[in-house]
Amino acid sequence: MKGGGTVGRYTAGSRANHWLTAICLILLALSGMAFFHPSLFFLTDLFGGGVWTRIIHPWIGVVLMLSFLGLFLRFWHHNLWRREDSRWMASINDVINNREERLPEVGRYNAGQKLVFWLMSLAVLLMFVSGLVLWDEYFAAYFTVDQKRLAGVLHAAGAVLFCFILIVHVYAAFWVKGTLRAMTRGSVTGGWAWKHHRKWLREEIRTPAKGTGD
Amino acid sequence: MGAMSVSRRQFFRYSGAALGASSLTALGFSPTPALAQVRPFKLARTTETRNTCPYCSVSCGVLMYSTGDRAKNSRSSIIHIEGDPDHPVNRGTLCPKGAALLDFVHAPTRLTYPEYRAPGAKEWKRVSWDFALDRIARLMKDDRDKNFIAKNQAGQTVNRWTSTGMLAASASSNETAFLTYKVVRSMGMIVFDNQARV
Amino acid sequence: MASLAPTFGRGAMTNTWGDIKNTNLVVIMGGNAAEAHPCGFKWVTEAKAHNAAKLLVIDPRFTRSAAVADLYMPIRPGTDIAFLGGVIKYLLDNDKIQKEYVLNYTNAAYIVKQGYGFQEGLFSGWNEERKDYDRSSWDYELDEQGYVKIDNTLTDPRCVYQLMKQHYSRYTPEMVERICGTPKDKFLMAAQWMAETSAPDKAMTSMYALGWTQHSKGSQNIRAMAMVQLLLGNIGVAGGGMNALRGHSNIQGLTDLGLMSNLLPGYLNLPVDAEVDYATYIGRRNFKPMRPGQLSYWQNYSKFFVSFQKAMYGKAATKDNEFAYQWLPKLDVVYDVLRAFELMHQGKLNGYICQGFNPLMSFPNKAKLTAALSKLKFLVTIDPLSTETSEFWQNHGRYNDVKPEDIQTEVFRLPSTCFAEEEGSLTNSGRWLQWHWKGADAPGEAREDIRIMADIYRRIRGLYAKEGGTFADPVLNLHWPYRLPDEPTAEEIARETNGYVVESVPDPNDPSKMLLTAGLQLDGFAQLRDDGSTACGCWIYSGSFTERGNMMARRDTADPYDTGLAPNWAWCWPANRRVLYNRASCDAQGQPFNPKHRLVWWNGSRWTGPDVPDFVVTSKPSDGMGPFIMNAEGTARLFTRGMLREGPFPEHYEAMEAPIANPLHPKVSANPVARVFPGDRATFGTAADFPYVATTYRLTEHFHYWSKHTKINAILQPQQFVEIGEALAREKGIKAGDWVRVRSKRGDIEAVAVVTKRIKALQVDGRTVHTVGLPIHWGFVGQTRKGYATNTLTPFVGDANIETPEFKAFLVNVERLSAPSV
Amino acid sequence: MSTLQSLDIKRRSATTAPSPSVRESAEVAKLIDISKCIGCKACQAACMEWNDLRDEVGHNVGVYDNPADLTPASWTVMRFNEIEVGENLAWLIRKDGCMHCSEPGCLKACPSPGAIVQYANGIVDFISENCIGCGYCVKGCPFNIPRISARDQKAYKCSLCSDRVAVGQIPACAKACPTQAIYFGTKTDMKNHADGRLQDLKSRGYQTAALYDPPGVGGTHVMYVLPYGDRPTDYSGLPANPRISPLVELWKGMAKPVALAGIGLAALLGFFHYVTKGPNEVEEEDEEKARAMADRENGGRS
Repeated sequence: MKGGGTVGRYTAGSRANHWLTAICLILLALSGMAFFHPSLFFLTDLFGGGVWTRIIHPWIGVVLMLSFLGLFLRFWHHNLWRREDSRWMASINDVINNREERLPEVGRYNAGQKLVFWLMSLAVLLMFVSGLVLWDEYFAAYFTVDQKRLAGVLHAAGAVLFCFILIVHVYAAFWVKGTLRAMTRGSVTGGWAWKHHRKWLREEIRTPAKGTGD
Repeated sequence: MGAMSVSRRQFFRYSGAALGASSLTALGFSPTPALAQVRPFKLARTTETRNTCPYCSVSCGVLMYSTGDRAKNSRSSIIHIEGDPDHPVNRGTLCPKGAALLDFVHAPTRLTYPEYRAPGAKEWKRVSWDFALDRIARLMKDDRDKNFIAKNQAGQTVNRWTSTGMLAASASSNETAFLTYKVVRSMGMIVFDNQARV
Repeated sequence: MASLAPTFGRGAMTNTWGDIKNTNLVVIMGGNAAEAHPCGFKWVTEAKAHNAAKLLVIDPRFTRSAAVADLYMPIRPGTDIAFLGGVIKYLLDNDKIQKEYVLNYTNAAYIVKQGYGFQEGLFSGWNEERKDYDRSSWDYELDEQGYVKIDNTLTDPRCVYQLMKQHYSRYTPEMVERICGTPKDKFLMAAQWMAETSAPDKAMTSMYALGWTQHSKGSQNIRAMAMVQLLLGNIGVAGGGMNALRGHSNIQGLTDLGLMSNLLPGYLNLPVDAEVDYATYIGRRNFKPMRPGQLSYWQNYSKFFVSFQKAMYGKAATKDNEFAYQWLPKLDVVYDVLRAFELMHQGKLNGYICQGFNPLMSFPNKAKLTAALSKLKFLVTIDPLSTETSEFWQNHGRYNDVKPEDIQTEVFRLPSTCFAEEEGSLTNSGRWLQWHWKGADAPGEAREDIRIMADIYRRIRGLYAKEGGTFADPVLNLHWPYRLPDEPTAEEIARETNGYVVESVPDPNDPSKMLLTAGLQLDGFAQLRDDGSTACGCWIYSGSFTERGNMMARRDTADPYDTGLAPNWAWCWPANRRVLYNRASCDAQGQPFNPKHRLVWWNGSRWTGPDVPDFVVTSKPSDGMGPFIMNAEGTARLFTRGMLREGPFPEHYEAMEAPIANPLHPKVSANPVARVFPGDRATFGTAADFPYVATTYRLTEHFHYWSKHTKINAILQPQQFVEIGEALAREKGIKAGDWVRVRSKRGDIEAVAVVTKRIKALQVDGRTVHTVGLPIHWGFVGQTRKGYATNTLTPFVGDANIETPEFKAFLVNVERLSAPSV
Repeated sequence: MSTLQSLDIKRRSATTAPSPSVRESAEVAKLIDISKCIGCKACQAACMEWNDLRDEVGHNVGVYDNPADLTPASWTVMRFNEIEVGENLAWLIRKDGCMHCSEPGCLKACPSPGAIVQYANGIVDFISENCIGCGYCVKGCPFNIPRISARDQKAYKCSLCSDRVAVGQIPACAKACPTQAIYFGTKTDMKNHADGRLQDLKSRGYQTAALYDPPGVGGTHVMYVLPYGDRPTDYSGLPANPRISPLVELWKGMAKPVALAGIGLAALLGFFHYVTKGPNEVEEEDEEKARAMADRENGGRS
């Protein structure tokens, strides 16, 4: 914890990696939603029309996959499930009602964040694989039409899952004030850490070398 | 065509406003894409000519459609051939050969100028009609003059020419055939046949 | 056609396409109408759909015609006469003939000369030395007035009926199965179906094509069916007939116009050496009626001939010079295409002109053809397309393995227009002359055939005029009445073919009137005269372009009696009669046998009906004139006298290359008088080396060697293949899509194998016979993938009468290849 | 030349609002009578010629079928199959191509507005300029018809010659067919005609002859008369009971609005959570507690 009362949470690399992933996801969501429902087809104009959207969307998916892989490798070990995570989950009502004082002490990530992480990882994998099966321009010959139909359903289901996670993720960042700066400036205030991730704050204080986060 | 694509593009002009619209769109506002429009009927102003399929002896009636209206400055090109519905035999139908006659008319292997192959040569040489026909006439006359048989061994007048022969076309018109007959027989040619035997 | 004329009097499809809808039974044998004539086949489907007709297909292969047939049966290639002989026996044994018809309209009752006989495969008169027949015994017994003796009870053992019965007594159903491989029960079913049409109000139509003609006994194949049809009373009736489905769009026209070695236009004959003058020539052609009261229309031969000569030589043909009779070449032998290439091969032909013809692909034994063409001094090809023949000297790898430097032939390739770029008329299979119009200009420098031929002639004539030369008179005096001598128009020539009046002829009954007025077009051949006052290029075409205009350009679709004849559409020879011999559709009293499908009838004062009566319209039924007016007998011939070289009745002979010896008479196995040149005997294979029967054919996706130039057809059938039955494929380890080599004594080809259930192995004479199918359409120029000329394999042997090569039955061997050689 | 609007549209792909459809027109149908078909491929030739399509010159792969399959440039192909029925051989030849379903799976699957339309006369047409080339139509089709072009990545199939039908002509294939195996008219007329054909076939011993107008896709505007009506799959794999795949139904059906509503609801929930529960903010006392913790842990090192 620095003298200014802040704690380093994410390195510049992590932040860039996160935002690349985020941009990809937003673009994928916009372009994907365009195909998902006719009422959103107008979104293809953001990408230069339907054909360009169809061409770009899978390539963004490839970038996302690589980018997300980076995030995964950086953070997977912080997201291993611990006993207190289950207790935290059991008290989800308190989380929603801003009664954090009733929750167990949280490490670097709380159970909700971990859930987002794993669901996100699962969704990315699902979207990537099903997307590949649907990517006719290059892979039409490798899959049967029934496999493609299944892929279509899974891709759509995955997309919905993605949207839910994204809403939770973004809303959480907006709702829990002081969170956003972790991904913009790389650091959080001590108070934020004390309130939401006390266990992590303690560890950070004990091993200050790590204080820039990762 | 051109005019149509412009007007279709006009339909696409839902432009920047749509870009700004966000959640409203999800509630049901939908942009207007081009409405369905079938391909324009491609024969609308072509010139129709009646003909007969040149293949088999059913001799189906065909209608040939060509571009242009035969104005002085337009060179017609046949763009479509289909069956003549008035024809009592084919009643507008055609077989796979007849239905593909257009590709016969425009076959890349259509010949467009006279060619000559000299003895022993490996390639064709483009020549003029005059060169080809003069040479053919000369070769034919010389052969006839040399080999014409006026009398047989028994002394009977036979007046035949057996050293040059001809195969006539089984798809040429009766008029071509009769003119060919006159030319060939007047020279006494007798090695003369057509496709009827095969 | 050389079999229909001896039987009925004219060599042409008797009925017409649209009339097929009136039939009760369609028999497709010796052809494959669905594939080769799909739009004509339409009328078969119409007959099935609207006249409850049945379709019977008899073919070595289960064809696309068979795919929609009610009954299909296989037959070994080259055994049609055995099958049809069996049918004749069935009809006679079961008395399933149309008796009134057979008695009145055929020569069944005619008495045949003593001396005629048949033994051990040979008819009487065989000369072993000349390998030919003396045909004088194949004729009728005449009475004192020169008329044929007849026995209307049909019991005289020398009458045609009894001789026929005796001749076909050997063709039992068991023998049919033994020779043809067709299961006996199937054969009997076919015979029974045909027999049902012996009822006077039932008709059967025979649709055939090259499946019958391309045999060493092709004419007799057709004869056999013609006899069946006569016994059933199916000639001249609606929905009946012998429907020769001609291959090319104007093969009928070219034959009508006599573009054959031995013909003059309108089926007149070129004189032979012995006919030293006009009197001798015409004296042999008096066509005196052989029965009382018969028309014997060929009696007018001299009118047709003289009018033709006037069309040829105009003013130069006069009574004094025998109407230029001596300007006609005289025949010593028939110079058919096989002989032409034989002469070429012997180095006896110096020049050859191929107008729209690709003989290198069309005639048998490509190796021989290439050798023959290489001996020419010059070759001229006139074609809209690049042909293999024009490039016979070019090396195309294995497909045409020649050394150009060794070939000294000068070759000219002249581009002509195609159908779309010219006008004129074509004669279809049903004898309709139809006019067509020009739709666009020819590409590049291509010129119309008429102009090319005119130009060649004009240049040669110019040389004769300038330099003189051998026998220049006919060349210099050829009648050339065209406004632009270098560019005659189709219309000018059409008028000439129809004929016109040269000198006015006053009406003998009223000298103030003219019977014929000089300069006018003739109305029809009835106006022709043999005194030089009329000119007519082709007498049977007279009526096609009259003072009323171009009759061939008529487009009236009306068909008031729903006969399918469309009588005012275009124009039909002879005299716009759509169904030949249509008088035979009525009984002796002149009333239609089948009131439902009437063509003509006697209305008490004249013959009338939807068709133009093929008869003297005022001849009362009681006059007894026969319906076959071109025949001197007035009847059709079950027994053809000496008109065909093999004999008066069709007899089964094996193909020149056959898997078995003829079970009927093994010593005379093949046709003894087939056209074989001595040098070719060595190129025939035997069953020991070449155990499988091969047959060549067309596919519906292609037309001979033209459509491979068109992209669409190339897409539809892109690559050469051969068809092999499943049994043979199993034996040889061949799977669909494998490469195979097919070899005959004359060469070999490689192609992809199509393995099929549609070609069955047959049990023939106690052994299994496999058939290999060889589609013909590939070559080394065009849009399809390159392929071999199928005629690399075929034997150089022809029919005895019309010299058609035997493409439908010969022997090959087959082997599997791991990959093609090229 | 341009029609500024078309009033005969029954359905458009990816369009939720109703299409202009006030103009009435009779439903048309193409009846393919297999009992009359001779497999001559005139329909294929006429189709290529009229639609200005030229496929590759292919290879023979051991069968008569050529081209071997439908392609972007071959909108119809003949499929040949040899079967034995009792002791007799049957050569079943089927003209394959778009069936113009009343409930088209392609249209259902298509995400691009107006890329696939169904006219009031029943023709299902691909409007290629709206096609984005995603290939969803391929997945939606129960008959395996649309093909994506490698050249322009757009989907192609038979248009039932909508351009000809629009001016009162019949499709090129139907016009060419030499044996009236392809017949074209109103759907009612075609069904009546088929009745007559079935009677004829039954009289010739084809007891199971049937009309193929599969109800699973709401009927089709291309129908077959099948001589062996009880075994459609013998006709080179004609599906016995075609319907839009349940997966596609799920993917393109109710799932979409439900999911969309779900997502909207989730966003809304967030919004109401925020306005009811307020933000989760860090107070100054939290900062102090953090500093206290730091001091405690580090013993004032920082």
